[in-house]
Amino acid sequence: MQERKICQIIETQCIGPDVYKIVIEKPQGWENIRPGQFFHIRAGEDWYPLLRRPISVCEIQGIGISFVVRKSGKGTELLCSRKPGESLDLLGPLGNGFTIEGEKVILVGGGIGTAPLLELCRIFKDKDVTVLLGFRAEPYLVEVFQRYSHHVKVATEDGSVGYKGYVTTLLEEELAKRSMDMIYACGPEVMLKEVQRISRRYGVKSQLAMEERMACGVGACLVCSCKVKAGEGWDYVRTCKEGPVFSGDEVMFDE
Amino acid sequence: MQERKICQIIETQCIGPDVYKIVIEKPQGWENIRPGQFFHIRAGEDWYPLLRRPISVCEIQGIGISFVVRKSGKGTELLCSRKPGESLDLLGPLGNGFTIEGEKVILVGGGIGTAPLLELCRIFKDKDVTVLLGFRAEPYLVEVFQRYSHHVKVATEDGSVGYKGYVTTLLEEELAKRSMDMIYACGPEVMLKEVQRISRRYGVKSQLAMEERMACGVGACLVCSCKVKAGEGWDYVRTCKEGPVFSGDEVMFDE
Amino acid sequence: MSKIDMSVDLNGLVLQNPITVASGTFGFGREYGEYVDLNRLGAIMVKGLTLEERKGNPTPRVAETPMGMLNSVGLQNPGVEAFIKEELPYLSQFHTKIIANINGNTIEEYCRLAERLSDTAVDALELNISCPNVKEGGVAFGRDPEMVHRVTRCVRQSTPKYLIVKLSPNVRDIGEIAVAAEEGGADCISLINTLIGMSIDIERQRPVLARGIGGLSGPAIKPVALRMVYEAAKAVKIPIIGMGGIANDQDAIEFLLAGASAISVGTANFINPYVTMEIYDGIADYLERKGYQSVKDIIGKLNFS
Amino acid sequence: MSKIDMSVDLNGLVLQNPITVASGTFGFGREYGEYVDLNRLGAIMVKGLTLEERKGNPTPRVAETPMGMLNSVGLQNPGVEAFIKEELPYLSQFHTKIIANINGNTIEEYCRLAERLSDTAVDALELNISCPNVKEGGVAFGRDPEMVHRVTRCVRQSTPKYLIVKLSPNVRDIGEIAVAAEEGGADCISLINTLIGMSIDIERQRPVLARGIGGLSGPAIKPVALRMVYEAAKAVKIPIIGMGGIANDQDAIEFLLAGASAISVGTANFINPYVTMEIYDGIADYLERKGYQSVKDIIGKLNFS
Ligand SMILES: Cc1cc2nc3c(=O)[nH]c(=O)nc-3n(C[C@H](O)[C@H](O)[C@H](O)COP(=O)(O)OP(=O)(O)OC[C@H]3O[C@@H](n4cnc5c(N)ncnc54)[C@H](O)[C@@H]3O)c2cc1C
Ligand SMILES: Cc1cc2nc3c(=O)[nH]c(=O)nc-3n(C[C@H](O)[C@H](O)[C@H](O)COP(=O)(O)OP(=O)(O)OC[C@H]3O[C@@H](n4cnc5c(N)ncnc54)[C@H](O)[C@@H]3O)c2cc1C
Ligand SMILES: Cc1cc2nc3c(=O)[nH]c(=O)nc-3n(C[C@H](O)[C@H](O)[C@H](O)COP(=O)(O)O)c2cc1C
Ligand SMILES: Cc1cc2nc3c(=O)[nH]c(=O)nc-3n(C[C@H](O)[C@H](O)[C@H](O)COP(=O)(O)O)c2cc1C
Ligand code: FES
Ligand code: FES
Repeated sequence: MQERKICQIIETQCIGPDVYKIVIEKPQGWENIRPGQFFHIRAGEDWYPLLRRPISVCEIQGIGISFVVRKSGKGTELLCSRKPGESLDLLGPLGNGFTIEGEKVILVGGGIGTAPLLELCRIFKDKDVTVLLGFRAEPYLVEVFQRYSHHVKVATEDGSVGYKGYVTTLLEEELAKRSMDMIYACGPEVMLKEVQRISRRYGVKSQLAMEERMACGVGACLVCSCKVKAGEGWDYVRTCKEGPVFSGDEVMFDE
Repeated sequence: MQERKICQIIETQCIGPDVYKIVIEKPQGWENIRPGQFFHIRAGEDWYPLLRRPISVCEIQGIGISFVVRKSGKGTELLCSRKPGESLDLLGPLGNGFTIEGEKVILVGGGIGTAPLLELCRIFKDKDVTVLLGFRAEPYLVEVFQRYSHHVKVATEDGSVGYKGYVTTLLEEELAKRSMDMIYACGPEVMLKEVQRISRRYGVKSQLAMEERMACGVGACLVCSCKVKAGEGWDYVRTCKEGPVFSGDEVMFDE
Repeated sequence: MSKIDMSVDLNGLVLQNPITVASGTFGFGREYGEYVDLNRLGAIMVKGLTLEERKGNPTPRVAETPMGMLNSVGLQNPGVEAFIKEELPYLSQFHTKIIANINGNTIEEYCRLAERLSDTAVDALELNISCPNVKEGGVAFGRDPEMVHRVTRCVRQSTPKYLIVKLSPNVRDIGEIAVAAEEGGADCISLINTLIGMSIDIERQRPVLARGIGGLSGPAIKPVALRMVYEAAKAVKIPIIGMGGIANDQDAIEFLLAGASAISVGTANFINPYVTMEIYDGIADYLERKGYQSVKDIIGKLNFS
Repeated sequence: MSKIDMSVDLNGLVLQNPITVASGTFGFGREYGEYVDLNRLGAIMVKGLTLEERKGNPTPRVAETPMGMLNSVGLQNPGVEAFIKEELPYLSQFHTKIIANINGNTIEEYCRLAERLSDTAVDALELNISCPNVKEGGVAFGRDPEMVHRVTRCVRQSTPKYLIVKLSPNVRDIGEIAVAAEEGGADCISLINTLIGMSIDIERQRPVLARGIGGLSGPAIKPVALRMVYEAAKAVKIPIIGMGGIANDQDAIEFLLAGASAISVGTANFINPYVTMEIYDGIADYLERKGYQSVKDIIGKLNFS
């Protein structure tokens, strides 16, 4: 059930360069949150900044829901500065989330886009799950993924940890080695586009978690359109409602 | 020297109904603050709410400057919720402050307008200082005034403490008893108007601390005009610069 | 609280309460129907409709600004036929008025839309002559009094439905435009639509919105909207639906005092989906506290001496 | 940082840097002179002047709005003679340009003001045809292209001084007005003046401002101001001074990219008296980081594909 709830922050912790983990107390009524879904969060306690910020669920633990947020502007900075004991205004869970499908799956995350894959990884922990995580420099969340998967590989652009280069190169290597049932990906648009290309090339299905600027988050305002294939042509669908997870087949990236 | 400084809050305490005392660490450079002067304070840490709020100096203690603030809207609510350890952005000290003059003086404060008289009372503590404090209901700051004056009288509109009625009636009673060198007054406009009338009637000089909505606080924007006598006619002067303390002779209240 | 009469009569269109939701901010009601009981709203202005389906503008379509937002949706909508077939039956379940917001590129298109909706369940039409997000002329209609008069008159002749004309704030003199709509035969005026604004990404040295400019809404525009509602109310005799930045009961009461007979909530829904209900309660409390029997008692009751 | 050229040439009026302060928000310089080194500003637009002293409007003259403020000062000023005698000598000490903002009720008054200031030390005149706070006609001048053309031409003929025309945003088409000023002989255009707004005290059921309406300024109006600067810059060839809600270096850079050759800071001074210096440093940092040699390199450099 989607709802607006005021929840207590129980933990805020810096876990990487400008990256914070925020844990809130899970209130009653939010029992069926799926990975890939997001909450639309008020950054401050007042109406400024005005719009809510969409933040994906990172992990659902007994009494808490955790988010991992990267400071990238006024809203996320404020969010990351909120303290345990304060309350947070959340709307959600929103969007469709990932469809759990396949026995042999591969998770591809780029930067802050690694966070929304964690809960997914936990769900697949007893199956064959490979995790590829890409960062510009200093990685984060890696050890947590390692709890749920024995096959976690890291790529960094500066080569400081793991493979030096893009995470999509690792993906291509993996798929060249063995086939997979599903690729789950979340990260910057260039990465998702490359994942789409690779998934087509290797004929592996994919689910991509897309990002788009949002206002309402619930499907009413139509600002968050994502271009998808529709019959012969294309259509705009709502990232917040029909997405944010789309089948890699249907998403049409701009040239 | 007027300056913008970021100061540390060292204490916030509720001292009356919706009334808070906020103490900040007094930084270097603010050595000559006079009672009746005010600081122009940013309520929050960001630009919202936009304008600064003018708040009078209440007391200057060794290492601290204290303010007493009544919650009366968004800005003062935010201000009163600020916590020790947080920093406060202050511009000041601004305005002219009270002129210290006379051997036998009487201080008349109404509501939150009592606060700006405290430092003044301290300065007069070794002289003949009478303090009249008026409140709607529950009084505050009374014991602090009693530290500096043996003649503190309280009036409340509901009669819960002290004289039941207006503080200006007490003023009239005092002046009927004995003459004074100066009346210092701060409070709501109706009170100040009455103080002006009484001071004229008894031929006692007065200094009134006026309130007007402000933007810049430094004399540049001209929104804070106060009507004062000028020759045969009148003039608008700046409450923030020529005031907020005006001679009771010159202020012209609207009918 | 229950004794207060919250209904308003917009000269023929009776709303059970003065709280409506602004076109384009509430979809076709379904989404927010999960949060609020749609039966408790005075009216729902549905997403702007055009004759044919419109895909709208490329993304990004939204930018945040200080206490406001820019949008450049560009009237994405499934077209009037799809609305009638797929959305109207859902909306008709509720005893809340349904107001169809119609958008044309030509006077003829406006008239055809009005005709098409004439024998449907919609309770009123809102003529949007002020959308800043379509290139073909939406703006031009709304900025010139003569054009406003013409399009209103033509639509008036095309439909017996209650007719609201929605005004653009991007004009020289809102009173003049309001009069033009009144004289053209409008039953009611709604205002304001968004102001036109822009935002630039200094790193990429490009506008934040793909389309460059967009419509500014939200609390930031409230003072302008309130002033325009006040001016329009002085200029015309027909009722006014006021909007622009309304985010709480106090804002809504300001608009009623300024002369609006009803108000619309737009952007604030995005931040607080329950805001309309909170506004309802807040207005009722205010009326009770001030000793009024009916919300009608405060409409246009601004003292201005 | 020191290697970057911050000067701008407004077609004859050379400013040592593009940061100026908006008329009416900086008095005659004295007050903020205690906070910032006035020698470091590009120009100071002084408080609006009239022929005779004006006392201005009754109080309250200010209301806070969401990320904005309304003012209704009403051009309180000591009159042009007192300005020349008592304020100009102080301002002339600094090697910062002094721009006199002039305000008339009639074309003739504008011309007389311009003449009077012609052989003084002011570096330029800013013709304010857009003050929303005088009843007698200030607004009417600024909203009609023909009137803008006429008043500009007459003032042009009355003075050899560099002439800036300050535009009102309360118009239908800012481009049209900008062209009228250019064709009238303006050397430069400045915009925007305040939007007209209103705020109501619901307890007293009265406007917050004694005068009812006032001019809206501050961050809230930035998107509208930026859009108008962009449109004006496309419409005319003369340089533009952009303003409206600029509160930091990023805002200032947006205006430069949109086509302003200089910017003015108004309301933001009230919140942060050091803001102009912070904007200076921020622009310099940006230019350095992006590898520019001169601030001129980013003026109008918005990509819009
Ligand atoms: C479905 C979804 C899930 C997301 N999950 C996460 C997450 O788990 N952790 C995380 O750190 N970030 C996540 N993001 C991105 C996050 O929403 C943005 O970083 C954030 O909104 C930026 O706000 P800001 O105020 O810091 O930046 P500003 O640039 O100041 O924001 C200005 C406006 O643009 C919007 N905006 C800016 N960047 C983005 C962006 N990348 N995506 C969407 N809107 C943006 C903001 O919401 C705001 O309305 C997610 C985005 C989406 C769409
Ligand atoms: C020189 C001076 C000294 C003051 N000293 C004190 C003090 O020591 N303690 C204290 O509690 N209050 C003091 N005040 C009043 C205090 O400034 C206001 O209560 C406060 O600004 C209200 O802000 P708000 O956001 O809570 O109210 P809102 O009503 O939300 O404020 C809206 C706007 O109106 C202005 N405003 C509202 N009420 C007043 C008012 N009474 N005076 C001036 N501006 C107002 C605000 O500054 C703001 O710009 C003083 C005022 C002045 C002029
Ligand atoms: C995302 C969005 C879409 C809008 N679409 C329409 C529309 O289709 N038709 C219309 O008349 N107004 C449209 N508007 C304008 C609103 O109905 C309203 O007039 C405006 O947003 C001001 O109100 P607000 O500040 O409460 O949002 C839209 C506004 C927003 C924010
Ligand atoms: C208190 C105040 C007084 C103003 N007085 C004048 C004036 O005398 N002449 C003028 O041309 N503009 C005047 N303005 C408008 C400003 O110069 C500027 O155009 C406007 O405030 C927008 O900029 P801002 O948002 O940075 O303040 C005034 C603005 C304010 C806030
Ligand atoms: S954000 Fe409003 S429809 Fe998606
Ligand atoms: S507040 Fe600006 S002059 Fe007094």
